[in-house]
Amino acid sequence: MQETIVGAINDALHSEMDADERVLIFGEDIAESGGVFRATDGLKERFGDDRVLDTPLSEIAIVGGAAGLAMYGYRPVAEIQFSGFLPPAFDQLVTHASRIRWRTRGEWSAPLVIRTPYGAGVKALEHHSESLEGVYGHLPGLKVVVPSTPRDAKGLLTAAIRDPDPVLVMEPKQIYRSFRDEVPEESYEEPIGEAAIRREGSELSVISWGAMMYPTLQAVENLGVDAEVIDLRTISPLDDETVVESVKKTGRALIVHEAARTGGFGSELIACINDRALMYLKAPIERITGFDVPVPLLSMEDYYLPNPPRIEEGIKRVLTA
Amino acid sequence: MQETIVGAINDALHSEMDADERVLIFGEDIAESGGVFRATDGLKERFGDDRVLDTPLSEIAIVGGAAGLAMYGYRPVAEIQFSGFLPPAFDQLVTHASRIRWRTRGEWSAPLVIRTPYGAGVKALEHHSESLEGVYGHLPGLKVVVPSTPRDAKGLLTAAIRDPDPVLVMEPKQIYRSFRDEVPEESYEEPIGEAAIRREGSELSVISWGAMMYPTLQAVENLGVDAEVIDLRTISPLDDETVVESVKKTGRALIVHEAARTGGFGSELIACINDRALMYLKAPIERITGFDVPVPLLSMEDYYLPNPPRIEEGIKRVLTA
Amino acid sequence: MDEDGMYETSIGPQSGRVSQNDLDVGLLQIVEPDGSYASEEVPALHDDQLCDLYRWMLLERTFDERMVKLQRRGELGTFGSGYGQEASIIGSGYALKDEDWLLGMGREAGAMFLQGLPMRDMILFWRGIEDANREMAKRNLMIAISIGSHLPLVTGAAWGMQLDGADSVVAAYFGDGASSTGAVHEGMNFAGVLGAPAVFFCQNNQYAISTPFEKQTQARSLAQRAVGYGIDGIRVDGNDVLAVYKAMAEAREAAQAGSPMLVESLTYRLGAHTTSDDPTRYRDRTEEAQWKRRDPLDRYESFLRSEGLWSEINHEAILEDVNNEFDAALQAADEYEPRHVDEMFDYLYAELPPSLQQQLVEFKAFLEDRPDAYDYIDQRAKG
Amino acid sequence: MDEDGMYETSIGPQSGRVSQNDLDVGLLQIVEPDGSYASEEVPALHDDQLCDLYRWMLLERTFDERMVKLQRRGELGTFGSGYGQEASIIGSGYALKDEDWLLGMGREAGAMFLQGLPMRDMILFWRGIEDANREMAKRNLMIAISIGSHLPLVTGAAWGMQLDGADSVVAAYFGDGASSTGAVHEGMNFAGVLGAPAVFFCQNNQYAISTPFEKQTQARSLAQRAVGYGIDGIRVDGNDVLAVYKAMAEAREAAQAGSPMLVESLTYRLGAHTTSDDPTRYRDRTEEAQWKRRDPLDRYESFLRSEGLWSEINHEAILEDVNNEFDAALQAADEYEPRHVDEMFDYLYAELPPSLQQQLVEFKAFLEDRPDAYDYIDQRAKG
Ligand SMILES: Cc1ncc(C[n+]2csc(CCOP(=O)(O)OP(=O)(O)O)c2C)c(N)n1
Ligand SMILES: Cc1ncc(C[n+]2csc(CCOP(=O)(O)OP(=O)(O)O)c2C)c(N)n1
Ligand SMILES: [Mg+2]
Ligand SMILES: [Mg+2]
Repeated sequence: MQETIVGAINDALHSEMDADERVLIFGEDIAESGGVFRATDGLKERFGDDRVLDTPLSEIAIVGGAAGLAMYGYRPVAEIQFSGFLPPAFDQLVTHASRIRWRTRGEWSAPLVIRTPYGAGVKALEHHSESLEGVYGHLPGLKVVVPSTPRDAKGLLTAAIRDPDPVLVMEPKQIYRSFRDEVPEESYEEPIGEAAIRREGSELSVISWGAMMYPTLQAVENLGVDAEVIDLRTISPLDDETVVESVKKTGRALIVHEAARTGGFGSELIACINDRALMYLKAPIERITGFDVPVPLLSMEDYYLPNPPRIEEGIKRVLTA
Repeated sequence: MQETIVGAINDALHSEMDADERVLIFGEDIAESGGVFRATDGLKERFGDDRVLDTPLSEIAIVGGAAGLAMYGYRPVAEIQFSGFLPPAFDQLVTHASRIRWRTRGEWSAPLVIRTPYGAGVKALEHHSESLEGVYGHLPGLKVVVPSTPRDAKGLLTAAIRDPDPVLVMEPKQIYRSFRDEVPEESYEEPIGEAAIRREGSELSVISWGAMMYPTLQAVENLGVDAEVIDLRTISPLDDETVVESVKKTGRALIVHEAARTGGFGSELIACINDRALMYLKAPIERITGFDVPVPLLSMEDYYLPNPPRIEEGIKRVLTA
Repeated sequence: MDEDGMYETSIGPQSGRVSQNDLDVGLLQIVEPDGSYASEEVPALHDDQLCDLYRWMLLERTFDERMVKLQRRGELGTFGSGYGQEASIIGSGYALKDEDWLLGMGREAGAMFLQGLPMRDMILFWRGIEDANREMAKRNLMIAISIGSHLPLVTGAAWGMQLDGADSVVAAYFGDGASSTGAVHEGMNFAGVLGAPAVFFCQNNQYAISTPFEKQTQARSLAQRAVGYGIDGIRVDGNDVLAVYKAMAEAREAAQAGSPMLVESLTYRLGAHTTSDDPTRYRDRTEEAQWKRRDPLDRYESFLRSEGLWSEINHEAILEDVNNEFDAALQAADEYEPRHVDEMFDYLYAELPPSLQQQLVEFKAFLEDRPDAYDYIDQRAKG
Repeated sequence: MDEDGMYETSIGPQSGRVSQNDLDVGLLQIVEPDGSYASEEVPALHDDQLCDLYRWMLLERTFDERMVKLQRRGELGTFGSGYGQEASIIGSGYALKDEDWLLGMGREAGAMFLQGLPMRDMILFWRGIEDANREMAKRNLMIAISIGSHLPLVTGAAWGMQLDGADSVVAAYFGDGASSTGAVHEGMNFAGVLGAPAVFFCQNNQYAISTPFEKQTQARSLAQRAVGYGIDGIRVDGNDVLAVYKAMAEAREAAQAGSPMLVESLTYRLGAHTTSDDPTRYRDRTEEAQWKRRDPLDRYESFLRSEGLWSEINHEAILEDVNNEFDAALQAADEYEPRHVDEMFDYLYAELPPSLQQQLVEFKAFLEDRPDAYDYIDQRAKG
């Protein structure tokens, strides 16, 4: 069937709730109104109040509550309405969700999923546009995935729900509905921890994730270069193998992400390439990223976001250095 | 005078409170009892209840309250008892403290200081040993400093208090009292944003900060290599100049930090070196860091922490690669 | 019960049990829904002030209507209207003084106008133009988009006023949804301990987006939460502008004297949460109709009529004035100079660190080289 | 006041004002400080259970004493004693059932022993040995070191029980200090909305390290905070083991029936916060002495004497038993297998990701190569 990303998410939630009655979903405005992005539309009608619940405006209680439910044996899938509102619950991730299994030596576990729309480009208010995957990717015990296609959105969310450990699913809301693509009707998992090669190539490796995949692919096309384009898909645990093998082949790399540059996840990719493929590098790795500033308010956000021309210039620099 | 790090901090607080009556300090147990590490000893007696205050157990209110006071014109220096208890207030850093000046286009500012003891090695309980400087260093608008000597502790804290913007001072508690060193009696600033070269050398550059400076220096000494040892001192804004110049000279680099490896601040240093000195590199940059796990409980923490033999092996690899 | 008084407040029930049934909070009303009132309860305001309140409520309503229309024409990002809450917004704002601070959440435009914010800047705010926030700060105003997150700032700023011995208070504007956040709890409790001059003004408009108050908390009122902080609370009919004014004035005075207070203003959001929201998905028309009958402007009109002041009100003239003001504000907003790339970097620090300087320089050079980048940058909607 | 009942609870005062003075929470006591009590108030416990309570309190006290000594000998990292809070810890723990969960903060050892935790594991816990936490989890116990952070987990787990229709509750143990955190607020409010079977048991021991209760909040009791969540609270004399038992049993029953409750147990920490703390820096001896006179064991002894049960208690024999148990536990703890490097990586994920596997392999190879690294790794203190 042809689905948008948000449709694919809705589909995955339907299937997994159907398949496993321990799965329940909750968050702000997800039940009665189907979610501010309609990602949870129809679920309350289908699965009832017990399994689809509107919570108070309480991010700490949502994330911590999910951890408690998961410890007890449920499979909670909680929504944080925008990723900019996950920071109030940061402590629940650091202190509990990510380390329940570790702390209790496997006696308990916390198979929870936090879904949250992230990233800029939808002309929303302050704090609605951030990308802190670098922060969450630094927390041991927490898995972090970022789908960029409807197929991956369904498959990765399905995998996240079935995963025995906590998974943060960061959903690129800019492209929630920007296109439809073929999505299998039956359920399936896309493996967490595996990057996807979107386009094979030999001249350079271009690595990106989330909404930035599309300006990236467009820049590659505009330039007509023979780039290998990698969609990271998972931030943690990182598939450094795919990245490193590609760079060994091409000898050149460019990373595109919308988060701030300094301390962003791009630096970890560079560090991995340094570790295992330094001697293959023919040029410094380029990063095309957000600037080291807060995401500007909506009138300026398109200055902030990487766009095809910026990416093209980056590619040219990598190719000519 | 000869001072420990914690003594130097206490000294800086005394001087700055003396010099500027807008400076006030607060936090849990900092007034009546002088702080769990005695960093604020004697201040309440000297400056009174209005300027030295015990707060409720409320990290959100401490950090957010500091931001509010700073917006209003005060110079709050708040203590978070252990850095493991800063995550509850993460949102106040991300959402407010770091962007008051930016949000209000310079009309307001938030010259607050958060002091917090960080790092492992004191045999404390869970959550008392983390190092999240990589996370805080990724937040635009927030400065992050990490002194490793009594002199820097006084000078950097003084600079932080006088700084017109918010500064997080991460104090390496493992070495709070492990040695004394000469500290000028009068007040002075150590510049925020400048690394210090602890030892000049030509064979490789070794970069570290906080408590890890000492095993690092010891490893260098044990091996008798001609290493240039850099104490980063400031995480944000990063002094990439000093790092890059050193690596251009030596062609080899090793980074030592106790935070988890993946997404730790070491990766940003590697990315900077990649940006500006890749072609000078004779070998991959090595990272000797904590593992990608939560800091173990006290019985195991010394497995986790980088030690001189681990650092020595790293140096050897860098030198022979 | 014990000689040294350590078990204080222990003269209560032997069971030590407490429940919300032990506490009937009541409701401050001056003008009842049917329009009746006791004259001696009416706050001591001059006739022109009484008329002024109406004018401001009408301004709030008109501003909201115009903004919603503007958004429908694609000239704003989104907008959150105060429709239905005019008495709550204006009654409270009218009780504040010039030197007071107001840190809010966006649904209190009129209270900000009362503090001197030009309409233009509220339009700029909803267009996502950074300078709007500067204009707010100039008048000691701020909007916090992260719900509830500003309460600790409120307490901090109020603490500053206390230390300064200032003649002012900080008013926190927030909603029923916000009351569930940890930040609101910590901010209020700390203010209580400090005795800081803060007024916590909670507009309980029955909804946090789609979530009704009954799902927000089991508590029957938010005013009763004050008890848990040892501060005082007032529950006021938020559709009765005189009652809100009185509650806020009382709270302001108490706060200034060192007793922060929590005011719960019981009202109803008659419009959508924001222009992106569709309330038919989660509430029924009969409820809306019920509250429509409690329209704050209608109620106050009946009061003014009873007082013989309605004749002083030239409804059409006010509307015309407000619309003219809005037209001028909109024109000023439209003329607002175009965005410039430096703005992204400006003011992040007192002094831009070298690496950021470099990012800016490189980006500007890029824009010179690749003017086609503007195809992606050019503003899609106005603002 | 209004035809459709939307302004509910509005039959209260016209002023809408509410303050803690409107609510006298009272205090549940069964045995008064002077030892008097009304027989009909005594919970229906068998004589051997009544004696058992004493035995457990003495166990708590003895365990705490032994642990403090152990720490002084350098055989523990640090330790937080329950000295003075024995009635609060044991009375509450005694009311829990086997299937109940208990998520605490460390100052409730005896309640965990009551749930079946071996003493050995509490020693291991304070030695920072990971397996202690496994043994706790096996018995549905957990200690959260980050104060207050566990309350949302409590609510979540209780919600799970509710969905399961389980015959159990989750008991949250936390302190007066914790009550100021946002996590506690959100956890309790959400539990109220859910009607989840959670009991929030707050040991108000008057201090959070050095911070006295008066600086923690302006509220006169924490029990009254329940009102703000629309749940019920009980304020109980925490030095009266029978009263605490009764309060907790009552709260447990209500929680199971879908009404979560907050119990404030008013007690006093007679010892230091932990072995790293020195209370003389922040409180005076006369206060300690006052509370020493309310020693929970003494009070309960006088009750047992009045009931003619004291003769059943062989104090020396209990002490000997407990000390033997402690000796055995200590020996087991000492014999506990030495730490192994894998433990750091074990259980972080159900399946170790490749990069972590590699970190482990490399680290082991390093340890083989450089056995001198053990000079830095070898445990400095025991544990
Ligand atoms: C911390 C946080 N969580 C979620 C949101 C998304 N959000 C914006 S407004 C809102 C509801 C706010 O309700 P309330 O506090 O009652 O104010 P009202 O909108 O009714 O005036 C939500 C959930 C947010 N802005 N911040
Ligand atoms: C979030 C957090 N902040 C600070 C600390 C440090 N700390 C440990 S115990 C404690 C006081 C706790 O007081 P209370 O909740 O009353 O429990 P008590 O120790 O009195 O039993 C503090 C501040 C912590 N562990 N967690
Ligand atoms: Mg609301
Ligand atoms: Mg306490």
